Amino acid sequence: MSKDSSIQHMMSYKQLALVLISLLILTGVTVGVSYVHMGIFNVPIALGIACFKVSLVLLFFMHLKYESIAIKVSFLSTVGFLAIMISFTFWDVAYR
Amino acid sequence: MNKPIDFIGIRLGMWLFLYSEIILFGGMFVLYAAYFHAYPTDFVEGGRQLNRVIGAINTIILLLSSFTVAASITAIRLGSKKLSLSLIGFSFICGIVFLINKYFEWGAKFHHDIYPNSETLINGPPGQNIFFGLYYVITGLHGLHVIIGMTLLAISFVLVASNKIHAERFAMLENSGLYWHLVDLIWIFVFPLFYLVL
Amino acid sequence: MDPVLGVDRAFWYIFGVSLILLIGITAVMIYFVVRYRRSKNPVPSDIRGDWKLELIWSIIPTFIALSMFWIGWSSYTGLRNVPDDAIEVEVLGQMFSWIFIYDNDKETENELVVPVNTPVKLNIESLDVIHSFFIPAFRVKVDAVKGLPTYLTFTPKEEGEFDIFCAEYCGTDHSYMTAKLRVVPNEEYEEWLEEEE
Amino acid sequence: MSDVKSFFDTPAPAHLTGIKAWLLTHDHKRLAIMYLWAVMFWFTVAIILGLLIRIELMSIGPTIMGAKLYNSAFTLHGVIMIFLFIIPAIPAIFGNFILPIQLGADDVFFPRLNLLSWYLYMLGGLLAIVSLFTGGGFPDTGWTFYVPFSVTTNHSVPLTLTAAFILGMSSMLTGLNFITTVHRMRVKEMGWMQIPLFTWSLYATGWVQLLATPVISITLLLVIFERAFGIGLFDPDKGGDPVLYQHLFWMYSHPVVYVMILPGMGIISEVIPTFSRKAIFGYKAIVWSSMGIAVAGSLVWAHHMYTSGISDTAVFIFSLLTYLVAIPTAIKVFSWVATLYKASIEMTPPLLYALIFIYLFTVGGLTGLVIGAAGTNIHVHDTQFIVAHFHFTMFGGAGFAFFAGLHFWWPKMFGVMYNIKKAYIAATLITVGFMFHYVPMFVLGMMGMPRRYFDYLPQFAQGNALAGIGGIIMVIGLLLMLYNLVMSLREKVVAPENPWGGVTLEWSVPSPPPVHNFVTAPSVKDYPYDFSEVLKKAAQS
Repeated sequence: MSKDSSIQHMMSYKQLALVLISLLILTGVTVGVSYVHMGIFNVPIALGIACFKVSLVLLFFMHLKYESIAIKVSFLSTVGFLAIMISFTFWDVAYR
Repeated sequence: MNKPIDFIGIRLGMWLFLYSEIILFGGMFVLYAAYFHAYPTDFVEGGRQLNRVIGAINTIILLLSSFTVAASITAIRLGSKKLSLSLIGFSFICGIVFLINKYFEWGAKFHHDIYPNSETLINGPPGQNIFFGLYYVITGLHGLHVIIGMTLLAISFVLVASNKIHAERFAMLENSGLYWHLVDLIWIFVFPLFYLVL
Repeated sequence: MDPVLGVDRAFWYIFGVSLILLIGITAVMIYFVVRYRRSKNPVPSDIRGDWKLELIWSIIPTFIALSMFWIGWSSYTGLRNVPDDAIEVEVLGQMFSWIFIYDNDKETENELVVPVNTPVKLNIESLDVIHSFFIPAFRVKVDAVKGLPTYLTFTPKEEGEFDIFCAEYCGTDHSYMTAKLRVVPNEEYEEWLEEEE
Repeated sequence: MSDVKSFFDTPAPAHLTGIKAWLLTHDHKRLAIMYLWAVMFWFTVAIILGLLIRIELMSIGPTIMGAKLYNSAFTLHGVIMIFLFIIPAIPAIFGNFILPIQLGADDVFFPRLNLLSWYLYMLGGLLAIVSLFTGGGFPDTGWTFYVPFSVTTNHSVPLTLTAAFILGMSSMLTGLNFITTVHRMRVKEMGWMQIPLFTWSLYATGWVQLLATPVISITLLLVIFERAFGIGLFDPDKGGDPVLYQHLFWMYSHPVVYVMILPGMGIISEVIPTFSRKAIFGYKAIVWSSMGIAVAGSLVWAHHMYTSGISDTAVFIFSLLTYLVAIPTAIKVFSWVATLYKASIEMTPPLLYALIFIYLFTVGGLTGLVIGAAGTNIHVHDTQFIVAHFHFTMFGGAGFAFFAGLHFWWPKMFGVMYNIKKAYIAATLITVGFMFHYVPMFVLGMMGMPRRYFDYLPQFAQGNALAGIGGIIMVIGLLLMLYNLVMSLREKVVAPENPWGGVTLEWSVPSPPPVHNFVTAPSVKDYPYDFSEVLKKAAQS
């Protein structure tokens, strides 16, 4: 098997720390926002922030950014399948 | 045959396994979405009864431990075994603290007669029962994953200490790390969905 | 159009097309196997594909499939549309019998009586596990689920006795959870409805 | 034959001896053989259960058992056939044995995980047996475990659920192993479009196993929790929605239909070109249709639920999507038939099974169109029609493909040839019995006889009697087939390295293969079904 360069990639302490700080800030934001009542918009905002946090963890803590295309594509397919599971169920429950 | 170890393949295998874990929790999120649609007000009411502060503290604990696990990989690759060991150890302790928090949180709820099949839930509004049912199942399964993750970290700790994991060969630590991050990922969604609904 | 007729038409259409396809595929396959057997044709031709042919046999089935979908869907809407003048009967499924409750609170077990040429709407729910209310003669079936009331509708065109089955497995005596549907003349129905048990 | 020691004589890891050389082996071929015996055991058990069910139905009223026993019998028949036979059969036996060799590898990527999968499989089977004799009696829910019945019945359900959970895990890990193997273990020269079609189909299957199985895991867990703690997530009295259970259940159980059939299609795609001595027609179309089936198959689960009270919108969308799955399947069937055109066909047992597969599977697929359409589905849903339909696809399809694979790779796996004549007789008996067994069920279903019925009204008597007779003929055929294969191990008629003139890599290694599969480095052709060398050899002799 060919030696892939991605295995050599390494996150520096500084990069990791930056990611951690952003994550903590985002946690603060999401808790703060939850005290503000915006009616229907609360859910998408909370989930949007969660998605952003998750992306940070995935890309940097879990190295997804530096992984091979196979892992990236398959990860997106998994998320796609999850989205189908949730959204297609709504064809039923939302129109019942 | 003496072939070089294929680290990429091992990582690919681990990622595939993580996908299955994501879908496992995905099944729960399908239920959450459908029931949230059916009982929005009860879910908001239920969310108010959970302690945001404990939830936020647990989030921070998991984020911190995720960072230390990621840093421990960097440390082992730079050759500082001691630092790596203490970082893994710290992550493990974070896991314990998380579980203790969870224990008190569940305990408080039990104390208020809120647990599966309790009088309060059965006689209360159905949406409330569903909300707490999902809460117990999801956080319970998540707690189980925390324990599995801690086991993996503990094994990695021993392997690092005995020099089985070193700068050239750290797939086991990397995979334990990936698993630990997954536990974190799920919590990042659980936190707003249960503690911060609306 | 009569919903039963609509469903039957869909059946005939799909069965007809399927039969043609099945006979075609099988005949061609058997012909090839006999015609190109090794003793007759020792040297095969190296054919690896033909994108034009492949395109054709992807597109034509797509249209056939869509036409089947459409005829199936339109017959389904026929089954689901309730005529305005339908009489309503409540139906409750339980282990292991069907209970029918009429407007005037008359209750029967395992016997549904309806007047001929009048649309009927049955409101169906279950008292315990899932059952399924099935009248083969009218091509209707719907699950009885506790907490999820549903309905089905049919219009009997002739008098007679028809079978009602439970089609969703519900326990030991599942196969004995049958009932009778009696379609009677209008006057007889009115008389029966007022009758005391 | 070459003087290479076969894997039967070489333990892996090398220091193991005796029974340990089997129970602790990492060798994919030994594991395949171990799966083979376990799967065959369960297959026989389930056949006998199926036969008992049909004999019971041959006359009205209790014939040989009561309603309770009957309900347990069909539950067990379903659970065993699905979780212990047809899901693992092709991937775990032929996948394990053939996939690494077709890729030019010496084993799967995670050999120890492979062993773990086998133990999980055995544990699941063991739990299934234990569940019979503990708790409130044989499980009686049907293999679908629909709530609320599965939560309320006092029979031994949780243990059966745990067994299914563990078996799911085993199948998922096998899928994971295969995907990684295909990605990382191919010989260097083999590009994606040089992978043999059997391996391609297993790759597509692997994804379905990996992504769909966790859904059933969580669903079964939830039912176990329901029974243990009374949470009420599916209990209408406590605010739950039983139909959501069905969504989750079919989210797995529909895709898993493709776990059963895709590997079978892979076998057919190997068998037909081999005995035609001709390239498969439309290699790429078959590859893409495999992936297309895997994807589209994950979008259509609610077509099992048209009558369950789901919204009409959902019926519309899921019915439409269902028809999309029909197209890649049709492409495959057309390609197989087209492969026979201007071929040089040699009739053999595997080819006979493959041809019967095409016929039976086409019937199964076409009757699937009746069930996919919304209006017609309502009438035949949950009737004998459905039973006949899925036996045509699962047994006539996946089952016959499995038999084709058995007869195709048996000489490779054991190095012995079975009795060809007996194999033909068995195939004929099975097919004749099959038609008499299942065709009456189509008619019964159209007449309105529901499935899972212990007893029935007089108008259904004739069809059921006929189906019973067909079933008996079929079982005789099946037993003859198994007997013939097992006897070949005793009679030891040695099979050559390449008895059929196959061109994929497994035919270039000795039969049975040595422990590291390849004596000389495998050579990969530009096109996996290039028969020019086989033809040259045939012309010389």
